[in-house]
Amino acid sequence: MTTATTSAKKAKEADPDAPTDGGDVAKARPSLQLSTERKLKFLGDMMLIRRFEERTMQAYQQAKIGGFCHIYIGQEACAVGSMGALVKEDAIIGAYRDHGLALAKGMHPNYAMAEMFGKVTGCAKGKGGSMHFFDRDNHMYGGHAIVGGQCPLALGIAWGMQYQNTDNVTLCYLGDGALNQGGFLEAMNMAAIYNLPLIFVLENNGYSMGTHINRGTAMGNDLRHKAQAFGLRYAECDGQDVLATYDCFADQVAKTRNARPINYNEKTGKREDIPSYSEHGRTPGPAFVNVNTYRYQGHSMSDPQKYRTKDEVQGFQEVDCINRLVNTLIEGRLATQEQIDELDNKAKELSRDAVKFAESSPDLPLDEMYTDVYVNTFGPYKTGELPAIITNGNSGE
Amino acid sequence: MTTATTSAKKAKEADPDAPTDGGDVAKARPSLQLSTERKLKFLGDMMLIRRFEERTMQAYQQAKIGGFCHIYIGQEACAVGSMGALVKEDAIIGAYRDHGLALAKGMHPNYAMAEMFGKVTGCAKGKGGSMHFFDRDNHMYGGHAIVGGQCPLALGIAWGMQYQNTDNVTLCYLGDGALNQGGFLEAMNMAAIYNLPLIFVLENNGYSMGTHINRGTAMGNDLRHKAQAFGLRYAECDGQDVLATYDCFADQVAKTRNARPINYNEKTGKREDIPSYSEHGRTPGPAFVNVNTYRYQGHSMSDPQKYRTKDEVQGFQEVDCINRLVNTLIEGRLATQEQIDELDNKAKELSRDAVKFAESSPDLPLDEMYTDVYVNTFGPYKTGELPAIITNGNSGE
Amino acid sequence: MPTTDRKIQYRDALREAMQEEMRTDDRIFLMGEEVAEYNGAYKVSQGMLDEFGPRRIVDAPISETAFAGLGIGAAMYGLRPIIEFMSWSFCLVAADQIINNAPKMLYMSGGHFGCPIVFRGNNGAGGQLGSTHSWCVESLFSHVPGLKLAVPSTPREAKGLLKTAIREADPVFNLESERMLGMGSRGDKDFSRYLTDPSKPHAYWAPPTFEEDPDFCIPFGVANVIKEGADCTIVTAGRPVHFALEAAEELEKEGIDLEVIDVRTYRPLDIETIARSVRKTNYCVVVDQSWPFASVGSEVAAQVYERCFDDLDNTVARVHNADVPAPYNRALEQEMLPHARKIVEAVRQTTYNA
Amino acid sequence: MPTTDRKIQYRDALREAMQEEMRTDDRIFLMGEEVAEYNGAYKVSQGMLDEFGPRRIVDAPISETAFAGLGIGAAMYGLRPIIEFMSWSFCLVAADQIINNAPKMLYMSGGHFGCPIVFRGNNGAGGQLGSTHSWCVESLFSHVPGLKLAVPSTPREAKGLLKTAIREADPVFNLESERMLGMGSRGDKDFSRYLTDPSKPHAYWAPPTFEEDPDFCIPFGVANVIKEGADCTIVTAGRPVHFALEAAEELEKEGIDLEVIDVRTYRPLDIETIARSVRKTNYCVVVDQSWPFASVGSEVAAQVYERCFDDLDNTVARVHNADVPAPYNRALEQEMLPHARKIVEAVRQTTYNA
Ligand SMILES: Cc1ncc(C[n+]2csc(CCOP(=O)(O)OP(=O)(O)O)c2C)c(N)n1
Ligand SMILES: Cc1ncc(C[n+]2csc(CCOP(=O)(O)OP(=O)(O)O)c2C)c(N)n1
Ligand SMILES: [Mg+2]
Ligand SMILES: [Mg+2]
Repeated sequence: MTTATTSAKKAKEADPDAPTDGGDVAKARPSLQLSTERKLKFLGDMMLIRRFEERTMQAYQQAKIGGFCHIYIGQEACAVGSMGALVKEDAIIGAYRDHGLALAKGMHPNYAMAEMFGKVTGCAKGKGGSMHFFDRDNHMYGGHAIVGGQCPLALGIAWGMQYQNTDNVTLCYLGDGALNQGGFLEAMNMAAIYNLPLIFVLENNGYSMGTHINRGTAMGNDLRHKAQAFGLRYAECDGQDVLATYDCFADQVAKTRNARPINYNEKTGKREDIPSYSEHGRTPGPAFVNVNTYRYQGHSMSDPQKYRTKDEVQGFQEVDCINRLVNTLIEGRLATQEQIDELDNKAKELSRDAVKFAESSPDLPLDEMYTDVYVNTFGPYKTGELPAIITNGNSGE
Repeated sequence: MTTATTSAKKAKEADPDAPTDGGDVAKARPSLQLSTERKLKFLGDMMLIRRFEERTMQAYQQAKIGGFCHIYIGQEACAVGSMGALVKEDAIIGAYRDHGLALAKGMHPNYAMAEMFGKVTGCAKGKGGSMHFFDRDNHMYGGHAIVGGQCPLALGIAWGMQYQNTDNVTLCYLGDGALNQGGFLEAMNMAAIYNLPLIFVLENNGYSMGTHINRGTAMGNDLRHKAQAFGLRYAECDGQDVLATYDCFADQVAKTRNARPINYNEKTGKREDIPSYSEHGRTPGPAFVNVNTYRYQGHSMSDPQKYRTKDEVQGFQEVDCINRLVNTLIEGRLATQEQIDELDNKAKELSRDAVKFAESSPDLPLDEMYTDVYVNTFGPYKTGELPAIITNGNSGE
Repeated sequence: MPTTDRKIQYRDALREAMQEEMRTDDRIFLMGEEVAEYNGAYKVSQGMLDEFGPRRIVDAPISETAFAGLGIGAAMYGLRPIIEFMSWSFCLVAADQIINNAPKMLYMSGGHFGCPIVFRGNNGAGGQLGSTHSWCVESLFSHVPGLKLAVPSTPREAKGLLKTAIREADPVFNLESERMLGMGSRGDKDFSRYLTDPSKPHAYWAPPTFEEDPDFCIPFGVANVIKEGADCTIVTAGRPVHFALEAAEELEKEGIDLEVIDVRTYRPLDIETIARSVRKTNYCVVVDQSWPFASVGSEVAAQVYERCFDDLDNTVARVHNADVPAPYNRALEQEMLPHARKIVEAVRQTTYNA
Repeated sequence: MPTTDRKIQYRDALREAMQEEMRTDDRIFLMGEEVAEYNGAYKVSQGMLDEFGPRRIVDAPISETAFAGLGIGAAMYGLRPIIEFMSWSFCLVAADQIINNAPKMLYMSGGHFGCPIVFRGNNGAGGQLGSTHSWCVESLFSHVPGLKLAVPSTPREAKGLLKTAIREADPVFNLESERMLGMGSRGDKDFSRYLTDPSKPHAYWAPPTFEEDPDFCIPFGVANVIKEGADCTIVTAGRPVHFALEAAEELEKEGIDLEVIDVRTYRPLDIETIARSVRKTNYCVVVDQSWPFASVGSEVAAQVYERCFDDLDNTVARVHNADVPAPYNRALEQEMLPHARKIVEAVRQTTYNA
């Protein structure tokens, strides 16, 4: 796997359109234009995910959380950096490692924790659990637990955005294990032929459970070819550097927005020509972004991790995304240690409160068994109430 | 779509390993080494397919054949040229357009025609029909009617060949429509990671039903990238030139034979390293061969063909594979017109006889309904008799 | 409900349902293989590309997983997709999307995202297509909570049930029949004397036009007593409805008067109407075009026993597709189906007239 | 059959079956996600890579369609593949290969190619995995002719049925249970007093070793009367067998004596043994961990009615998984299952003891 530190360089070599240092500074590194406030927001968001996940592990060990539970620690910069380039109406969808995705998209941690506790105040009323977070108002279309299963769904969200003539984009997150699932590969092709406003975000942490990417994925060592096979734009970035990730996505999201049909002329409504494709993709059009990242914890809460060494894990922890941004801020004199501690304290507090909220929330009542099966009910089925996250406007209450 | 005449040139440009004209002649153009006898055999095989299919169409129009029926006319050189590079124990498997494949692999036309007539003497006793020809002794693993469905099966055949330490190869034929089916794409990856003795043979006739390849397939204009995405060797050839097709496959089959596991060391039985891949593929190892071809008839027997012009069809008929080989043989003074007429008459005779055989064969008896469901039977199920093609040793009786 | 004298084929009725709904609701689009430029592999969508343009009538590559999933995602987004499988036999490559995602999204998300989508296509054997191409999926899929499943039996039903499906807020599986696409508004045979008003067979077999009834939606979960009778209840749906009417004709000669019920939708199932009928006739034959084991036929039988245990004068007979993969050979394939002769024999046996 | 006093878990019994067969037949290989280097996501294949090496214990990428299909092709070629789905919930992406190809190959090819393959993996809910990960596939798949389907309920059954499956010439779906993998040779509770020889509970729950019986194959299609009783017949398989025994314990206190039948395989189904029991007890409760509609439960009920119509003193009661997608919440999920309390209530109602 490309180490995090070289991947940013690689990304630039790779993308012929990529801004060079000699060019327009703003275009080259959008992150240089970011206000300190935004950077601190990135830091706070990453810290929140980290602290939240620490609480999650604790609660899991106390058997307050059940099922499979996949921890996001180590990958925070991927969620925060990529979503930093979005507006609220842009959508995301992902796999089961979804806590960080939901929080980064704006879900109040209370609903996230309560969901894992199986409480009625959970984002999915306790019906979904750790792997199935949803947040309609923040355009978070779910965590999905069948590997690759979210990719076809992402097509549909992006399709809707294009169909309704909006300028929104969809980010579809997937793990490297999903690279070999037919649904993902079919979706790559379909994104290209309809030229959808869609970015496949590969959270490439190098392993699917115990399988190193190169053991399961041919050309895992050079993923550009997967994009080229389907005529999608390719980019890659150092997913342990939140600003580099942001830069990459600021660029790619801009190049994806307003992707319009190529299979017909929107004005005349007629197909005029048989389309052709380039291995460099199309702008505006869909993209495949390889985010090099790493998970510090095991695959799920029960993973002996014999497939990797402690050294390997430590190597990645040395370039930890949070530490790196802290250093950048301190060294650049953009923030004081106090400010940073305050952010971390805030993250800890929110996470602690989330546990309290979850603990003190009522359990999902048994008679919710037969709600939410059908909108138009019949027989034993009943209409369900909307989850608190919707009715209370994501206020954490 | 690449026209047939330019694709051979392209193929050479494409393959860095491809022999050049300046190199060893035999290696460069194995067809130059072919005896006249072999070339006449190619011609006779192509003629048999053509005449057989003419009879098939006739019988279909007379409602003696039912179901869907897909005619192979125009693609004869693909089957004959590619299988010309095989030995009998090498296996093939394909989609539903399988008449030409079965005949080229050596099935006696009687069993093929009888199958379509639903007779007990059919290769599958009339249980399979036009889309499901099987011939165990000739290592023909079936026509398969779910688009792309044969590709995972092909993995297993090649797997078996490798597992049993044979030096055989498997050819998996597929249409261009199958390029977008997840099962095919997954199989490409899996062929690469196990380094199987397998060639995916794309019978690229430019259309899946009414859909031009570029309307359904991103990068349909440059298919090399599909192979590169999975680290398979790529080659392409003019599928309306049987000798060029043979040359391509003689080369590719040789490079595929004896493909051995890369995920572990066969001698020590241990995994030693994490494998890596090259976009040029591996030798010996699996390949993806793009055979540019064309079908003269509609998709199936009921296709109004509004998606293409008569001119387009005629253009391809002008470089017809049978005429071209006839011209080569006559111009090179390798055969006389009489010899050629004789071959054609033989093909006509075999095809006419096949219809007679089919017509005079007994229908599949009703009590075969419950045979061949289970090998170890229970309840209503009974053990079936083997088909005549097996018991009579492909003798046409 | 207005009556009508129209002559209209099953395929045209399906098209009419889609057209009418698409004209009033821009959120609806139709996607599938060859639905647009080719005008439909079976001409169901003929002319729709011309009318609605390529934004709304969309050709898909042979990627059932991707386009079924696209539909589900689009439904979550707020659109109203109609996804055509050229045949339901081809949906198996997309099984995860259609039975793991579509029917469970509302539940799994705790109410965030519903999934108003229609999957439709040809269901059932009868065209000598062999075993992989001859699926009857009613039993496989009606097993799964969260979806609704309709099996229209005539042009009238085809239009009325599909319009309902398109307006539904829940995912609907619409199981059409290649063998019936060309069936006209009289059926293949003239069964008019069985109909409520035998002088107007079309009123029974043909749907009203948009002008006659713009909201001609046949509600789900309401079975149709297509022929009243005193002696034995036949419960079926889809193409076998016609087999049952043939059997009724045959048995009439022997003085046996069948009641034929078209359940229309297996999920929801209108067991009340069925039970009422069995309480009257005291005999029941279930006719199901799918395989016998763990099927809609076993379900209907089990529910009839449960509700009518004391009313039944004999066991419930079950007529199914033969429990074998579909053979290509024409005679075997025909024999495999739950055809009229099998129904006749089952009725005779059940009613002790054998 | 030799008896044994072994202590052995369900997961070890599965492994033992594979190991014994692999040692004597080189054509057998095991392929699946994480089966080799990781030693199995659930440790079923622990140590097998070490013993058999990477040629025969093979890690697959997350490409269920491709590796299920690979297995089928290899079976056609002449090998004896065991394909592990980490969970049967993940087999839906491979549905076309496993139900369209494997069970139909012999028929479609007119006898050219059989398909001796075992698909195996965890089946069933109970671990708070949510709706996409909690499939019980017995009803979906036993519908399809051409395959055989086993649902082992104890370590003994796990070994004996899997050995039979591996030696079978036909495709077998082996439905194991994550919730039972750690279950020992006594079960979670001590039901020994119900067993034929209560002094030797292990003889009942544990399989013999290879030395004791190298050919310990439990034949398909022979149901196991796991507890004899006079008052009411329970028909079930897999994990719910234990729910049924719990219910028996509970009802014993009320003087109701259950007969508990483990059908072992749904295809073939041993309806004779079931019918014989119902003719004795005159009451029947079917317990099925899948959804109710068009299920193995409805099939067993329908067949019991058909064969025992005059012997039944009441309708057949059916206890199923609740007809909803699986919720994550623990209490709801537990309530969803066909657990002992539901069985107890069903028996009381059915036998008029409510
Ligand atoms: C279709 C399917 N097959 C198998 C699984 C079991 N499974 C869950 S996660 C996982 C590994 C996925 O790894 P990756 O995509 O790299 O994501 P990561 O865990 O690294 O975030 C597997 C095999 C599944 N959920 N779905
Ligand atoms: C999974 C699946 N979807 C759809 C079909 C219907 N179908 C049969 S053939 C075909 C076109 C395939 O075209 P191509 O692969 O190019 O083969 P060709 O007919 O050109 O030989 C389609 C869509 C099918 N058989 N299987
Ligand atoms: Mg990963
Ligand atoms: Mg084609």
